[in-house]
Amino acid sequence: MSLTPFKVPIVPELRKNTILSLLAKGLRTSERDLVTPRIVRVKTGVIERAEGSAQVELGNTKVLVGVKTDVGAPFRDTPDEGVITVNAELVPLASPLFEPGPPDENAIELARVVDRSIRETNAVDRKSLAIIPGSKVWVIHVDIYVLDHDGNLFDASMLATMAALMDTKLPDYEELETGEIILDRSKKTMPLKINKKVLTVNIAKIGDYLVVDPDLDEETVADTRIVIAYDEEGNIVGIQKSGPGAMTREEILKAVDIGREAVKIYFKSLEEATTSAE
Amino acid sequence: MSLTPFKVPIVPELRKNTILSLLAKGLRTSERDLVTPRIVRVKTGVIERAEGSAQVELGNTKVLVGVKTDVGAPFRDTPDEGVITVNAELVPLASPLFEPGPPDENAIELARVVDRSIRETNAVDRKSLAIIPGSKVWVIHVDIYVLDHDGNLFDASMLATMAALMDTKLPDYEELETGEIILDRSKKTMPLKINKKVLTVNIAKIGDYLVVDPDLDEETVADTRIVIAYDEEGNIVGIQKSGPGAMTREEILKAVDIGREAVKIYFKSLEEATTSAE
Amino acid sequence: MSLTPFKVPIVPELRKNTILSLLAKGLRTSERDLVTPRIVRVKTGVIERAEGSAQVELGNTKVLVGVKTDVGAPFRDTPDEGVITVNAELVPLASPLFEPGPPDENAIELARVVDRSIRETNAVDRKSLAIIPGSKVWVIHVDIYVLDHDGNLFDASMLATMAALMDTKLPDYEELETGEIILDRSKKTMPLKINKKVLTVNIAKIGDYLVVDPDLDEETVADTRIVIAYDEEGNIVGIQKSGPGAMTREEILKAVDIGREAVKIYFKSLEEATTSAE
Amino acid sequence: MGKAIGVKLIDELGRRHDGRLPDQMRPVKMRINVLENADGSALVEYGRTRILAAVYGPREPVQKFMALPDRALLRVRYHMAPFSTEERKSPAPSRREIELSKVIREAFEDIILVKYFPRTAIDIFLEVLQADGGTRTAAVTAASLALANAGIPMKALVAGVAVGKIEGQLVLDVDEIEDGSGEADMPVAYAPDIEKITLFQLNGVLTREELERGLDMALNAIRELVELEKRTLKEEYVSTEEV
Amino acid sequence: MGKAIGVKLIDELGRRHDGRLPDQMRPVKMRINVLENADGSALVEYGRTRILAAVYGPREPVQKFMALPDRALLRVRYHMAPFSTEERKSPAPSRREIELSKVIREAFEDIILVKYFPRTAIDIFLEVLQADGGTRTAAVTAASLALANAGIPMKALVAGVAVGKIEGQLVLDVDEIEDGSGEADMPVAYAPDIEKITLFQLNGVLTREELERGLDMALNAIRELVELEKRTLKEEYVSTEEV
Amino acid sequence: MGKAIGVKLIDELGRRHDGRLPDQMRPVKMRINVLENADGSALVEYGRTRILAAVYGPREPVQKFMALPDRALLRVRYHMAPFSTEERKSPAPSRREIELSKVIREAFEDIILVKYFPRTAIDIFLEVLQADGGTRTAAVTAASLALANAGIPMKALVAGVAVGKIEGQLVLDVDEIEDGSGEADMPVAYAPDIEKITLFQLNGVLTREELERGLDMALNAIRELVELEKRTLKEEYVSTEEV
Repeated sequence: MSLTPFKVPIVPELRKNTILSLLAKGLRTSERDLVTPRIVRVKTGVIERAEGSAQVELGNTKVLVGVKTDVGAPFRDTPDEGVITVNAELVPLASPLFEPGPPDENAIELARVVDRSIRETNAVDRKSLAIIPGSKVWVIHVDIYVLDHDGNLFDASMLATMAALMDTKLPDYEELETGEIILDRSKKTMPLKINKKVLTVNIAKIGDYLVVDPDLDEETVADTRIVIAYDEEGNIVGIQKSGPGAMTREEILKAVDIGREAVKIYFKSLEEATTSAE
Repeated sequence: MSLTPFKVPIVPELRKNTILSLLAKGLRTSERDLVTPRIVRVKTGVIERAEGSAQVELGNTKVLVGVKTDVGAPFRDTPDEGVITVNAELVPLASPLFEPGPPDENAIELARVVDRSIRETNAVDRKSLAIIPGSKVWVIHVDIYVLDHDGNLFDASMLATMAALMDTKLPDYEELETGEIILDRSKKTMPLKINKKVLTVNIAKIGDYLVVDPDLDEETVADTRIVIAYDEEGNIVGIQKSGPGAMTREEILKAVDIGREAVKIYFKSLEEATTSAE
Repeated sequence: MSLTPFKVPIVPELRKNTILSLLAKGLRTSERDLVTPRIVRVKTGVIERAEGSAQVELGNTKVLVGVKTDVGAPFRDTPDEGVITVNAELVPLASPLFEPGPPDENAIELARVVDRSIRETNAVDRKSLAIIPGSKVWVIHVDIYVLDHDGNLFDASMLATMAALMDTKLPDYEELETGEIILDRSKKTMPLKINKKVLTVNIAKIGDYLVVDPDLDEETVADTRIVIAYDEEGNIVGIQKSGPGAMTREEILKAVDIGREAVKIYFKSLEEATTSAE
Repeated sequence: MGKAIGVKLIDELGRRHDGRLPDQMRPVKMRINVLENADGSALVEYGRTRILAAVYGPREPVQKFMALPDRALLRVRYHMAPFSTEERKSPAPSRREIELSKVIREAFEDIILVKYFPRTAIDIFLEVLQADGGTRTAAVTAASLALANAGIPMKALVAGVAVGKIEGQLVLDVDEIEDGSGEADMPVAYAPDIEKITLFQLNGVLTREELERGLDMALNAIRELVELEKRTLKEEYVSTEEV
Repeated sequence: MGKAIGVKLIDELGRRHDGRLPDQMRPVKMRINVLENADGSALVEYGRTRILAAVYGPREPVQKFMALPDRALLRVRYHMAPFSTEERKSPAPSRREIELSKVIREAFEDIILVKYFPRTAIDIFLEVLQADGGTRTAAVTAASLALANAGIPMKALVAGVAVGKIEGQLVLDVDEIEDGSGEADMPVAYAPDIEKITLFQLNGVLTREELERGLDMALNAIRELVELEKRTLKEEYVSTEEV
Repeated sequence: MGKAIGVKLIDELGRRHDGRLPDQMRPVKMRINVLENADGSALVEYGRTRILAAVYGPREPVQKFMALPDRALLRVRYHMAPFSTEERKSPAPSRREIELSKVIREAFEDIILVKYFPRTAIDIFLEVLQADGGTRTAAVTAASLALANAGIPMKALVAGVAVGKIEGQLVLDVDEIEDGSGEADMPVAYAPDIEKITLFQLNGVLTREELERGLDMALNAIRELVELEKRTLKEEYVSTEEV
């Protein structure tokens, strides 16, 4: 069941007015224009013992993603494909708004949006994750860990996930005569096969303005938000309207166009981080 | 743990007095005598994609039962028998008294009373549900879904369950050389083997009166209730005193006799629905 | 997550003063000196249908331990060893402080302290619990059931666990050609192989005093507590500081020495119970 | 459940597998004041079936919003110890335990004088220490004793027993072996002093005539059980083996 | 998910596997007042997809601390009956159901005039009785009808439909077979009278041009669906099969 | 657990598998102010073991009924990230995490001046980002720093370290490989300025003499760790590798 959040901070009307009057001048409280994300920092390999990892800072928002791998059974309808799971934890360390407990609807939505972006584009080649087709495949666990929440967890999580997957190397293994697979996690050599890179752009509608990468203040006063996933060719590979409120047809199409430009900045950060890491 | 319900509607004393003074004249608020159930409507095949289904209306009480089937392992102590599970959901759509969440004690009691009536009489021939005795058997899931609650969920659920089981056809299947069973749910041909038809009659004690098929108002003011299951020969195949309060020896025996007559009305509705459906 | 208990009975300052002024004279409310446990009663074989059992009374504290056995798979990293699990239930029957529900942090700590004492010393020979090394081993379930809580659940539970394990006899079994193991629980003949006997001594620090086997009043006013496990040779085989508060280096070392004497009393009770039971 | 196939459960002389006659109870033991913390407590045994009962209250409800303005809130937990059964039982409450907690609570709602204690809670905690058939009815007996021991005012004492049908014959106080291969099991709880049946279930098939005969068999036995309860409340401990 | 490999889902004449044209809805049925207890209710069918909606409220929130000082609390539960799917669905809420409950709630937060009812709760309960694709959008339609049936004031009626891409072509109102082998699925909810899109998702890959075209296909269909809603609110029952 | 069978963990020169001497810590890093939202935060590393700590409070308790009239409520969560361990750890709290949350909370109950803040809550959230032995003691160190960073008044700073026994020898600050094949593991937390041991556990077997020697080894190391804490609170970042 989903409930109207009843513990959100109430944003003073004044704050909203300030934000709106800045937007009318093309400005934002964080000193950037409407279509530019905050400063992005991507770092891979931050958890040495994980098979892959990345930390992303998007302004003051900080997200850590770790990838662990295991050997398991494939799904019955895709016997020759590996399995990828995405889980998100909004740990209470990250915000006074988060409480300990199982993932709530926000964490689940976050994980599922990231999951679909990867899955629908076959971003990670799942066929290459079969070890013994029909019985043993790689299971890739992507765990999104939010460390500091200052808005726009979507883009930060997607970027960290993509970077962590690109950072991932599968452990060496030995196949016993019994068919059992023995992992040697001390040696990780085989990188994941990445078919496609996918990132999202989160755009908030505040009054009549569309702003890229809203910070927490902006999210709180926003009328609604839309998260759009793109591949490197600019195809639209996933969308989620998130948050109460509505948009017009024209606003959606405009957001798609704004996002397609903005995502290039994220792709650039991703590329710098993943090539510098080599 | 079981608690005295602390959120039940409090029935005004006046209401109880009205009901009692009518009963003294042999009448009820729903314009029927003490031993006659409300109008019963039974319809099978209401969920086309399920293997079996039925909807029952008992006055304003409405219950939907769907049957799904699967292939699984038998219980260890009955290796050559299929498995039947009964589950009841009191979904919040059905009553302001129901809240979302896992089945509470009322839902569990309802499911278990229905389950025992079927199980103890071997109403569904469980031996005929073995596919490969000892390893693969049919698992029959009976899901009771209460849609509108105006009292006497027991009789409505039992009737809908029986009708849905009689409506059920197992999917075709293929046995692979590996012993695996592949279902083809697009073809359902093989009906369940029904050994016995079983229905219940719920009788409320209000003051010194015993009334068949109490509606919600009557249940709320009742001193206690007894639910008695019968087969078509009039054998008693299950009983549950339900609700706080007590009965005398004589009241129980009288209830058994009243119920044996009343159940014939239910059996007639069941027969009409299941033969007309052919 | 762990919270400061917010429903503990508040001990009147007066009570604490009484306890402290008695301690100053070397006395306790239960009429014993600081280093002597309350009267201990150990009885084995109290649950005839269990594979092993024991009831311990330590003053008014009463703990029942039952041992059940099963056949299961070994852990992957110890394929030729049996499995021992320890679980503790603080059932609401035992104290107005206990509420129904899954084990809380106190129950979990209690079980884990007992578990470690057994595990780290290999008190039960786990290798002797392999039936078919690598695939079928004995699983020993130790269930601690607190029946009456008047302080010091640790020592009572440890003593009852040790006595119940010494009382345990594995059921006879038959190995089928398929490798399946069929138990015959009506015959229990094979005792567990006990490598080492281990018991704990719980010592409370109240003001500047260290007292052995605190009762509930003493635990409630105690500054902190330390639970020390010993084997029969007087080795220290486990320690847990439990409860808020701190100790000095000297207090810990003193507690270790006091406990080593006190544990002999417990060992004597254990021996009497387990030899008389033969 | 150890369904013993092919084993005769009643011999040609009408004796049951443990030597009892059809209308004979297993040895019964009752003891009160067995726990220190509880306001009332009792230990009841029917043969190897052993139930420990504790009663707390009337006391303030743990969650205050549950308090009822005109009566005491009754809370009942029927729970099986993990070691009470043939195979270890998970301590998490099963669907069966949830149902039995409900029917046992309902067996006492109209017996305890709950109107005397508005805004309070009365808690009955029942632990099955060893299960060998008839646990719910022995639990009712134990609860009745523990309530009386706690000084909770009741309209009357209650006791319970199950009647079964095995190999076509009605038998009193079925144990696990009999239950496992029986054709019917009918647990009954009854307050003889006010002639009220407060718990009544039937699993299995009976004719109208068998039902009546079985019910009377149960009520007769319960009258004796309540007499034992009364003696126990005076003497603290009673055993039919010693009689 | 019944991914039918090798089966053509659109024939050379542009007809879909069930004979529909690309921009054609399945037969739609709408009915209100289908439940007695709920303050408003509706049954909506898109082909074999069947959704039952109930609305309760404005009423006091079950948990009072959740009450909002300046508006009604909205609670939405999208739930699938265990028998609604090909393989039995566990009744425990799945991650998918939790997400869909959220996006459907958010589709109505700005539509219902929640400011009129401070300190109350409005509950929308949606049960998928049979699932054959498009359940979340049919659920939005059913919720809109049930809200109107309950007399809850709204800025406008809302309806939903999904557009899919299969075999390179955009198609309206995808069913389960089409969804299973489709390249994209785009559920949309829209309130035509105020021109607001209140739910919007895309799973799969579309070009900018396809997105715009698909969106317009959805909005056109929704305009008709909302007209059907209006007729249903007058006539209680409407079916496009009968038209 | 990577129990390396047959591998010598201490060589003939007394060097451990990573080259350390028996009483030598792994390289230690401490940093404060690592998070924006928390009132205080710290990142602590002992070798590859890495703990992130956040402190919130004193603030109103989330559930008001938990507020204590005479002191602050302390809430501590020790939690492992799913990717922190060799095999993925389920994010649901394990029994081990529940116990460690308790012992860490108890390590601070008497250190924080909780009487200064009645009716409030102080929350300590500890995330194990990477686990390589000694996580609970490094977590205590991180908590101490985060508390100080949040300006919560304490009687003294606390730090923790574990002493192990491997191949018959006492060693400081055991890592996972050593722990996996060790004979004993003794985590200790200590506040040197007031000479109080606030956390103390022993898993495994020690003689009386070893216990005393091991304890002193731990206390000595903790004195140095608390000095590092003090430097960190001044300089924001300290690393023993740089020294």
